[in-house]
Amino acid sequence: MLENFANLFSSSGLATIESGQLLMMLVGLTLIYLAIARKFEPLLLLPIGFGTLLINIPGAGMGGADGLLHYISVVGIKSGVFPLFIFMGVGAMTDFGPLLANPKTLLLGAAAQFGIFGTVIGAVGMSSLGWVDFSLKDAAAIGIIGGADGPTSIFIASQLSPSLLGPITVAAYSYMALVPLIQPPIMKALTTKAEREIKMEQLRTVSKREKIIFPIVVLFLVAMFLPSAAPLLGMFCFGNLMKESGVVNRLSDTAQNGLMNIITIMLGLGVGSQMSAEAFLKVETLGILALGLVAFCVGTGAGVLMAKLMNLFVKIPINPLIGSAGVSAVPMAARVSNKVGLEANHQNYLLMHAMGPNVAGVIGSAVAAGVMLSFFS
Amino acid sequence: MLENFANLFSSSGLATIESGQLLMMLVGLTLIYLAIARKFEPLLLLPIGFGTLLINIPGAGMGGADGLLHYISVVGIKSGVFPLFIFMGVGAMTDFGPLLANPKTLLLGAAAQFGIFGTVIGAVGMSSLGWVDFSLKDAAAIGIIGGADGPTSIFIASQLSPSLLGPITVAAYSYMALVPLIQPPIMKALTTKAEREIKMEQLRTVSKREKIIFPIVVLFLVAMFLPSAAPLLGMFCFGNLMKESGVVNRLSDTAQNGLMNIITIMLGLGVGSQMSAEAFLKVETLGILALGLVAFCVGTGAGVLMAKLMNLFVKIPINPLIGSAGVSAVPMAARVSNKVGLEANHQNYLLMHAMGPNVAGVIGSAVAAGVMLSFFS
Amino acid sequence: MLENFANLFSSSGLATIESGQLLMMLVGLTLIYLAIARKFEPLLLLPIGFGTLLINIPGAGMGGADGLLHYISVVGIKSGVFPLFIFMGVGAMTDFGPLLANPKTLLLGAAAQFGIFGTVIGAVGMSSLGWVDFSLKDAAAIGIIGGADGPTSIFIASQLSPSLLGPITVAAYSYMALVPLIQPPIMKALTTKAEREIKMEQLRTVSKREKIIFPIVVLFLVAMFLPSAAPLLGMFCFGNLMKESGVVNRLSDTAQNGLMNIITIMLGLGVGSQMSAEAFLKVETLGILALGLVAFCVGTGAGVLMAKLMNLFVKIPINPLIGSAGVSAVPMAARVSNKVGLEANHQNYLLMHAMGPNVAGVIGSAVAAGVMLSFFS
Amino acid sequence: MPELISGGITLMVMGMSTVFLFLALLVVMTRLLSWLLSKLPEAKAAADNSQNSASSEQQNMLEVAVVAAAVTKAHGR
Amino acid sequence: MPELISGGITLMVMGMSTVFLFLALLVVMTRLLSWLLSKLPEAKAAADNSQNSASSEQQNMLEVAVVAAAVTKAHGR
Amino acid sequence: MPELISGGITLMVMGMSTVFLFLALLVVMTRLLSWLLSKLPEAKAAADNSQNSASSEQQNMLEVAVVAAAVTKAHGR
Ligand code: NA
Ligand code: NA
Ligand code: NA
Repeated sequence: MLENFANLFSSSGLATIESGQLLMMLVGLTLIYLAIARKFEPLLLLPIGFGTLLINIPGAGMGGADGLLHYISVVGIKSGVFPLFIFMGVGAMTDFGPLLANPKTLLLGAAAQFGIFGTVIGAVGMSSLGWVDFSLKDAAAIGIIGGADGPTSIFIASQLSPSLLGPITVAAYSYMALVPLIQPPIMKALTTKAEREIKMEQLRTVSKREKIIFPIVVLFLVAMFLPSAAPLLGMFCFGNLMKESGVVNRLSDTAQNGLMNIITIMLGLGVGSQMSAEAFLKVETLGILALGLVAFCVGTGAGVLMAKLMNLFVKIPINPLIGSAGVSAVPMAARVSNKVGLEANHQNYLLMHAMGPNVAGVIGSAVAAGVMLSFFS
Repeated sequence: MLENFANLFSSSGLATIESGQLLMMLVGLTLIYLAIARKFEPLLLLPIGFGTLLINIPGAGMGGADGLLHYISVVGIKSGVFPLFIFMGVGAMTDFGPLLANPKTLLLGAAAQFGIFGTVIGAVGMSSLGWVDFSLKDAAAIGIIGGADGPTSIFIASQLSPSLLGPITVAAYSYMALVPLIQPPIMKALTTKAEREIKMEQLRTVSKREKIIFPIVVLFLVAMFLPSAAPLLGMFCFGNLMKESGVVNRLSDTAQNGLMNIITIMLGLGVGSQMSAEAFLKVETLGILALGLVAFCVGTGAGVLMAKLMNLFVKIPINPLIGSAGVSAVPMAARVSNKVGLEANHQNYLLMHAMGPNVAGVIGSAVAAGVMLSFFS
Repeated sequence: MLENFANLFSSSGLATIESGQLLMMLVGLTLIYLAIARKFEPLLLLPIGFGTLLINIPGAGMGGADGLLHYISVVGIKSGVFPLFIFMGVGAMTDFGPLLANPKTLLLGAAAQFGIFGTVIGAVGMSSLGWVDFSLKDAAAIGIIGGADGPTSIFIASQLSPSLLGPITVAAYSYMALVPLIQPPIMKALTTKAEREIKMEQLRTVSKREKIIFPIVVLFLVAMFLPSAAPLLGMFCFGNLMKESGVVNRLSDTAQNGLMNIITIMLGLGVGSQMSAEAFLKVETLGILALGLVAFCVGTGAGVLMAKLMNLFVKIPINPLIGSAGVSAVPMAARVSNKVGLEANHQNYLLMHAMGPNVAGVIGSAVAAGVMLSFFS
Repeated sequence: MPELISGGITLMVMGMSTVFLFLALLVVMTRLLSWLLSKLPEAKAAADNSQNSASSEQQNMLEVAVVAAAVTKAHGR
Repeated sequence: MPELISGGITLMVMGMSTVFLFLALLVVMTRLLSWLLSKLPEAKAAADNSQNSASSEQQNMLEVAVVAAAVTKAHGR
Repeated sequence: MPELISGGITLMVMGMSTVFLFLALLVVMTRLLSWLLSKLPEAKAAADNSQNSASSEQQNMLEVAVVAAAVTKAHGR
């Protein structure tokens, strides 16, 4: 019987835990702390943090061949299924009205994707210097952090660089939560007070029919020019069409709520299950965190500068502060534009104007993701 | 680098799309149009139409070995799992009260199934004439369109004739949406004004206990006489028992709403994924569409004539207009009976009376489906 | 054609049903009756009862290789996935406030687990006497019935003794429903009227922060000392943290409602699918039913006696009636404590005090389950 | 007659007769059920019971809440 | 220049140009869409229609209920 | 004593002692937790914070709506 006790103890955490697992538990606790106390993207970071705790319990085997986290990970993460359904739900929550009222703001969403590809260069540069060991696929997956769009990051990482899925996802959501801190200094540095005070005229009303047909137009362009973006943008447009059509409200409601919540729980746990000590505790993670921050900064700057460039050509000037919203991080980045705009002129409500580039940024990073998938296929 | 661009372009839709895929996209757009602008069964036809678009994007690979639509199709369509859960939800939404108050209307639901088997004869006839190439299994699956019951059609097609699943499902839902156009002329042609004016006496109140025990009686008969109908009718009765028992309201509510919506989204995409050009663009599809229309007409007529036949034997006459409701298409067909009845006599409310044959038609076509499964097993 | 009819009949239930299947259908009907008419844990017993009917329909093949119940069983029961998600939902519905206000009641929840291990001895005793044929694993799985916690029972039975899953689950839920009949006589027999009249002072208010950190403390202890309990307690703590954190209310709500309901339906059908005649109709089932009753009685008694023992050491006495709540069966057992307390002194509200040991019992039996998993691994 | 057509006819005859027999049997069973239940005296009470049952879980929770409130009040906080 | 860096640059050039071309095309298409729809006369009606459609299912159910109630009343119970 | 029974007894002894040790440890840890938290001054504020947090997402959306309304009004439509 003593032998049995000895076995029980020898399999317990106290006896077998490694410093790496202990450190990862601290990482998990940090994520949970940020989610609860600081409200950093809690819908994802709380489940990810808890998944990190669970996967690093020595001897629990929750990530092993018949462990729950393993099942979740195989069914929904490795297959890419979960991010696609999240994208459907996001589509069902998106209003393209502001974008349709002012389509040229799509170009701001395009410019902000420079954050993605600039980071790719940064990552291959780091790798060439020998600091870290990123392949070109890894670099691409890291770059997508700059898309400031969680499900796109998860989808691309799961397809191109599964071993980096954990740190990439954590970096993406963390920086999205930090947008209110990261963006304002860059926005102010790149604009004059006069530019920040530019008032934009009110957006025209967009008809229901335009909103219904728009997702089909997007899908058509994807089909014609970039089929590799079809899974992401297809599900996004499907969700949006369900919402705008107004004839399947019960489905659209489920896509936004019930189904979205179920998948979010699973997705969080599944991403958490990629946060093992071996996968996270290496110098590459530091590289990813550094590059992710760069990606957000470059994207923000590129959006603002693009707006200034456009002002050289258009009659009615646009406030360059809405350019930063092109990084996505919906709706946080648009609120930041609004806030910085109000600081310059407290009659200057930019929120609705910034929603255009904001959702354009979602399309833009999905297109960038499609280019990457096509590049490596 | 130019080479890379060339690769990107050569994989794009513009370069690779075939006329078949383009045509199928038009089919998908038509379904979406019917769903949104004409409200033709939008809960199914919108997702099916969108799935049709997605599956026909050249190079997107959404139906390929690791594509989302492929996963959905394997998990829920080929296995027959999705239609069974839909049937559970339908059961949880069905009220057998009118049927229990007037059980002889079950016979109307039986007669209307002649639409199913008459269509089988039509299909084998077409095939014998060499117009199309339907096997007997194909003919059976096509016949089930006449059951006017979506999940039953999908279930049978997935078991007996998977290659025809797309067109069969589209035909079934399209004609269900067209019931208000298809049925009235037939109903009027087969009845005299005097018959249409027959007033029916009010239905007795049905006790809670009768409603609770009824699904168990149905299941008992299935178990004893037609076990091959057990999956369909078993899940249907389970849903109904959850509802009527009143002790598991939270489960019944989920079966009708949350779960039903999730499965409907998946089912629609999954059916859409069967709508590839090879599967749809052939003369057999035209045959299916023609036969489906015949099936609805024959079923409608058989129900009406059965009611007239019954009137030769019963003391209190029944209005033959409720016979057409026996085709199912709940609750549309019952509303059509009510409307045509009101045209003849604007005091003549047939709705509740028509609900009896209407739900009887669901049981009837599930029984017919069971016979088919048993025949081919 | 006559041949075809003969085939149809020869495959029908009337021709092929065996007495065992008929008996099992009666068992299924009994469970449904208890669920509906007596409200015995209807959320589980209604689906289990209906699953029992379905699996025993001869020739329906719902448990066969491509039958719905087989799929459900493989995906959710054999993998242990469903009970873990139920546990997450239960965690999201649990309030640890009363336990945190009076932590020593955790010991009552520990004592009541004597019901589990006493029953193990009973089971191996029965087996040694040759009455039945239980292995040590079987005995352990049977013992868990005494944990009075449905998902824990299902999880352990699926891991240690899958062939006994059906009867063990039915026994667990049946006796949980019978707690108001089983416990009071034992509670009264083991206490004096003076003891039952003991008034307990009001519980202190527990801060939000204590409630947030508590599930993490539990998980930490599990990780350090009993990793084999990590799947069960991990998911439980995850659910509880989602609820208490207050930052992911939409996820917590889904875990308690939508997802919980979906999994409950599936779990019930899946457990029902284990109720085949071969698996249920044997003398071992009688043994399990007898031992399950013993388990509840012993657990109840142990909890009460532990409370009396603790009163020898603490300054402020505790009412021994709350000891019986340590068996779990949340919140039924706590309500029984309250009711018996009110009978002794109609000012004596024990409900909140009994909630402490009640939820402690959930932790206690999950710990016991962990010991078993570790013992046999 | 080609095999395919004879197969179709067989299927039709079998199918329609099974459908009619099954639903006719169901008519008989349903009538029997209604008649039997009308004979049972406790029908009313039972029906009432089951109507209430839906809210029994909520009542339980309500009971918990009421008692909790009572306790809290009794202790004056 | 190492292959890795040249790969990264290729990816950047391809990516950014595709993103800009795609979104610029989308600007054009969106303008075209808005212009086309503004030419179509029945725009208003259709929009109204589709707004109502959401509640059409409920209306149907309502209709059922109303008729049921009417019938019940007509028969005086 | 047969092996089966001795196995059962081993399981019981191990099981009950683990259960008691684990829950006793949890008693200690819980007390410790409560004591530690009662020492920390910012307890109150933090608790308040996290109660509000639930509605922060809604507030955000509300903010969007309010601003949108303000803009609309300002422009007189
Ligand atoms: Na973006
Ligand atoms: Na039918
Ligand atoms: Na317990």
